[in-house]
Amino acid sequence: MRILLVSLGVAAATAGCQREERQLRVDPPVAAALDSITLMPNGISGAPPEIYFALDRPYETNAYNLSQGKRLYSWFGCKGCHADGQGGAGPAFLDGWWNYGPEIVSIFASIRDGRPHGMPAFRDKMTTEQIWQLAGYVQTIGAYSIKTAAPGRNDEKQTRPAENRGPAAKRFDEGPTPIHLDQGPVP
Amino acid sequence: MSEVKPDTRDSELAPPALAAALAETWRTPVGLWGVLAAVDHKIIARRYIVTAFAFLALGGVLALLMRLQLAQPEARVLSPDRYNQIFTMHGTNMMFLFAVPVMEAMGVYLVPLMVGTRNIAFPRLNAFSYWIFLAGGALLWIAFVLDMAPDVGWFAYVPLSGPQYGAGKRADIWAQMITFTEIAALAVAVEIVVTVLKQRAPGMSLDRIPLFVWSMLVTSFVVIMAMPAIVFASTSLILDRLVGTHFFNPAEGGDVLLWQHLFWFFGHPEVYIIFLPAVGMVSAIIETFARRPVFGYLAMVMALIATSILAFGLWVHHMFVTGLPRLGQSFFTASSMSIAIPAGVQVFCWLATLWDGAPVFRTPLLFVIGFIVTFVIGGLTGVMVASVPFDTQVHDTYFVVAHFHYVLIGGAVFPLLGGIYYWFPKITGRMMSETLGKCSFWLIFVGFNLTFFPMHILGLAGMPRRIYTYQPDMPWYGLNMFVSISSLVLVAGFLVFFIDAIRSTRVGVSAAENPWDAPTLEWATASPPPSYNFAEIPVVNGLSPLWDQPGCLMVASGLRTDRRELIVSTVAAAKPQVREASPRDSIWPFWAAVATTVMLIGSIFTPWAVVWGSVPVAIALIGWFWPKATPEDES
Amino acid sequence: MRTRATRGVLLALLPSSVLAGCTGWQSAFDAQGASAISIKQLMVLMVVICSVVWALVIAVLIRALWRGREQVERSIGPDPVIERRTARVVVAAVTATVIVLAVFTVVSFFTTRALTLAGHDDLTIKVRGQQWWWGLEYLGPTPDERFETANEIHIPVGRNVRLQLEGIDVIHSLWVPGLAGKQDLIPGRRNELTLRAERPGAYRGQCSEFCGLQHAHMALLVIAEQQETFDQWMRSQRERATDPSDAEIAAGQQVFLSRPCAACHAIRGTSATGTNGPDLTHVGGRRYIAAGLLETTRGSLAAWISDPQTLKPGNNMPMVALSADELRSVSAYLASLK
Amino acid sequence: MKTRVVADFSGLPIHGFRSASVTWWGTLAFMLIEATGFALVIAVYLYLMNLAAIWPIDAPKPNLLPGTLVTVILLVSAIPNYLTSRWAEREDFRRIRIGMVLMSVLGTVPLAVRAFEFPALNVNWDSNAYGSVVWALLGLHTAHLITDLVDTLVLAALMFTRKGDNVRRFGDVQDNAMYWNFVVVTWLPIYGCIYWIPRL
Repeated sequence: MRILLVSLGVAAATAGCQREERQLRVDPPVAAALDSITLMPNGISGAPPEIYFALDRPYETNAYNLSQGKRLYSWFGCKGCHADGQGGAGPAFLDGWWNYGPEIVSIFASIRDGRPHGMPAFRDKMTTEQIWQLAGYVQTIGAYSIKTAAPGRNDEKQTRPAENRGPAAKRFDEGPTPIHLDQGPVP
Repeated sequence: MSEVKPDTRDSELAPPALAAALAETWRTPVGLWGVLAAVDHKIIARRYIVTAFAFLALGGVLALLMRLQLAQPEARVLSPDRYNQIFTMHGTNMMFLFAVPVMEAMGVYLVPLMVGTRNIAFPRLNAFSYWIFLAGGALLWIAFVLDMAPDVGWFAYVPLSGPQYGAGKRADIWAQMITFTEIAALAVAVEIVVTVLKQRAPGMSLDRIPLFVWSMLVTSFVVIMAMPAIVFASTSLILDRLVGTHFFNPAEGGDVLLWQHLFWFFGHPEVYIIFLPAVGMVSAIIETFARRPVFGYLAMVMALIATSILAFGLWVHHMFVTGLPRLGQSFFTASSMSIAIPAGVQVFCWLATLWDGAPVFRTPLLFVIGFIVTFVIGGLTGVMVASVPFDTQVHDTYFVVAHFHYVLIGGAVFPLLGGIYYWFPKITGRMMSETLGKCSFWLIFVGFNLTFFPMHILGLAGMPRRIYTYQPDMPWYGLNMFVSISSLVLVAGFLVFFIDAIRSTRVGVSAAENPWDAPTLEWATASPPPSYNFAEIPVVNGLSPLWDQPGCLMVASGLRTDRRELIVSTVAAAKPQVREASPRDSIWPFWAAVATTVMLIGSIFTPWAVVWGSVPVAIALIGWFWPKATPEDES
Repeated sequence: MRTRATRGVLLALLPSSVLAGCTGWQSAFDAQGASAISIKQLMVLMVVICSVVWALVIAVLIRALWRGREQVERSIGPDPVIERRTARVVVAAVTATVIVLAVFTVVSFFTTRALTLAGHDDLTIKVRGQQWWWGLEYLGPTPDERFETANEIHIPVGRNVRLQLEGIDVIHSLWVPGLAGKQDLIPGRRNELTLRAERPGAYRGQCSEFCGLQHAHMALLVIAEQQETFDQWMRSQRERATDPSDAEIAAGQQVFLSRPCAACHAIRGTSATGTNGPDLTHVGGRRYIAAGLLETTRGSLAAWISDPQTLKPGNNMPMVALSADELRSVSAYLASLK
Repeated sequence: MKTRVVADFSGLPIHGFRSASVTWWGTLAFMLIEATGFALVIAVYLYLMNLAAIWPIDAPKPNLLPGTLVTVILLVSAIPNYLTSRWAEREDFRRIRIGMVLMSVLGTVPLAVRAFEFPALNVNWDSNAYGSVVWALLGLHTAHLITDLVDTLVLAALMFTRKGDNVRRFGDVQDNAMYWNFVVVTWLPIYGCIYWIPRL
């Protein structure tokens, strides 16, 4: 009984710590290591570097990183093409349809290196840490299940329910052209 | 135990037999069951007091950590993130987990004794209140240990605490912790109001109620009127964060200042919720140690009531720099200044009491003298910040930090410590040490003033509040170092107090019924009081019953001993109406608290927790109120 | 023992630090602005009267405690004659309290009225408080006379300057104690504050509403200068950034424009047009960088760029991986932007 | 301490109604708490309305039918509620049973209609601040409806057990009736706020 309680406590502690911890500074070697992802040859899916798992996937589960990602989403003009996830010139995220797969590493690669059909590369505009934060947030927009760490609504005009009320796909009105086939991968 | 004969009257039994019969009827079971099911107001209040002092100690550790960080410019003892959590925790902990609960707990312990009844009204609600309070405190501190404590200040201003800028569950934990402590406080307020209005000893008409009881009554009404504001505010904050309502979103018709209005509509009366019970303690202590009734009883009561009414008319003075219309600000300047009048009335009456009295310099009185010296400073700086132009220069600076510590430590903690020294023999049956008491008083008094007085100057020198550090080129270094070192003196004083209190529970000199020759009813029973408080219900025909007939207590007989019986009397004249039953111990308040805790914590994560969580709450409440076949249910 | 010795030293130091506090460059008692001066007068009045009141109360308290010392017996019932006399004294004291409070209320009301600096506004500046720096936009009569800067407000001496206060993210509060009382910058609301410096000088201010991780490092500087100097400053601020004068600076510009810097900062006259961070067109001419954190030197610029999260943890400037050469040249470039 | 017996209370009753009952005062205190809560939310409603350029914000006016229906049912229920309370005072056990069953029905019906009130607001809680505050008002009152209904149902069930015929239960019935009156009375300003202020 006591062992159960202790292990429960420890589990809660570790889960809580990582979800709420604010890692304000990433050491340059760690940042460099985070940059070396491996991607499948077709650009869809791949594997993040070992250190990403060693850090316990901070950009998917940590509330602070996700909210920083949300800040970057509007700071770096993502809304111009993707709106609040509804899409526009660029594909939507809310429909849960990922042209390059739902893994964070694909999203990271899309932001860092750009993609055909108009997605620019942000390699020279953002740091690796920022790209990871943004990728984590973008993944949250189209998440299939609710993340406890997902951000709430912004203090602005609301165009859709906030990320923490996901999963987004359920709440998204796909409209007349649900999937932009022309924005997909190059065959 | 032998079978108790039904309908046994106290008049049929000789004193030892009467005591045995009452002890059997009113006893709290032993063991874990007894701990969880206890409803005796003294047991609950003792738990409440000990828990609140534990939170005081924890909050003090936080304060020390902050002083360590601020002792030097650009120190790196704490990260800004940890510092923000710590100052938020310090404020929240001291206000919601120490000051309000400890004052109410003193009321829970003393009010039934002072009005001459056998248990508080709604004793099971009282038990529930303690468990909920404990759960709220645990929630906050466990979150702190997990590095997810709130970091948005004890005032949690939106938008910083809102959905966009308050990442994670930190602000939700703060908001829900508020709900826990407010439920606990509201429950106690209801108990105290009903106890004072309906359970007073026969003959204790309104003009014979001890001043401490008056202060608890008035405080409880302030709690009832003020706390709903913060419950609604914190709930709407969680709603904004969790389900996307727009109460505080200006882009969708909400308003940022709405939060501040709601918060301070509660937040300012909150100060008086802490201060008024302390005022009552001061009156009780002065009366006993000046050895005469407090001068101007009616004026004192009127001052208490006036304070409680004015307390609701000055919340805007926390918002003088938010750009509200000037006319409104002038009104709030006038109302904020005017609350100094009832405060002045009370101070003058205490001075008059001491002037015409024959003071005995024991530790409780020392703390009260320390209270007058420091509280007057806090009150006068309060008058200063009530002025709009003055406030624009000192608002959110260390001047205000100094001001409210003078009011809250000087105005509330000093009387509380005096009160602990004063009532400790009643609560534990043993005296605290006079030597250690004087030692702790002087350390606390000197340490407090050395710590907090310089903060006035720091504020005027431009040091804002809530900064985790400052730069070396600011001229604040010397004073900050001085303050940090002085705080060690203050801590030493509290350590002596804690050592004295813990030591005295075991080795203190045994206390008689009335060791201080005090005039009020709590001293008319054994120290510590038996579970039934009074073997026979006292009858009162004066303001100072133990002074009016020294050595002899007038009582009434005719109550049953086989069931928990007490007297319900009329509101104004306290004429006896009913021999009402008081509920027995029950495990259900504990289960109800557990169920409520699960529901409230769950609702931080999903709104559906309110739906599924309310089912166990309902079951627990039905179990609580479902009649059991006990003598108390007879009619 | 050591603590006690330190305390002794500190006690001796106390008066001097008190004086230092009152003459600091962020002190409400070092008032050089019209509002701050009239508030200071009010403060002095109230502090003096309140000190007298406190002294009187304490004197009565000491006397009360002293005279009761000899009495041994508890007074059974208070003497009605003495009670009546005491009542008269208490009523008199309460009346005096009411009078003092009324005086305070009236004086405070008239000071508030005087703070409304009357008449025309010579200059309007939009101040945008954001985590954790101050964005400034000088509004001229025509659009091309507008310009952006950050964290350092220049104003002409003896003229009323109107600050339009906007909270961009959370609530901040603008407080320059030497010139005026504070005023909040609240999202969704518009506040104004009028400054008028009576004497030239540099007045430090600081955010005084808790605004998150770096609330402690959100300072600004108000520089009041004579009209001619001010006009000259205005003219130079409207200019685009100077072109690189040597190879190292040119290389620095190249680094700035090709690395993430340009995504958040603007330098007028270059392709850098980011608006997430402060406008850096004339950053080399400002006294401080990072909202009052460090004095502007090439070295401090380099230190700041190389590790902003150690100097100001949690701020929104990311740590960009630069080589030593890149760091050297980019700091040279920024320092050259006078 | 010596004691001197100066009064004998053996003749006092062991249960009191209304103001002689502690529970009655407790109910009153809780009603004061909740009334303060209602008043505050109404104040918030008026505050937000005062700030908005047009009211309701970006939404059609709420439909009157379900809300008015609830109002009528609640007002009608006040009559059997009063009667039940009277029967409880007269300790008329048979009629109390009838009254409690009636009140259980009359508590359930408005709750059922209430389910149609939320869509009739024509705005979602997350649309804008107007939506948030009307949902809060309606939600808060619904919580009170549910609480009192559960209380009524439990009491009604108690009336059909062997513990029902007890003066203490009759006191509980009275307190429950008083609380139902409170739920009815507080609904009126909320009804006016939600449905009629936007039509002014």
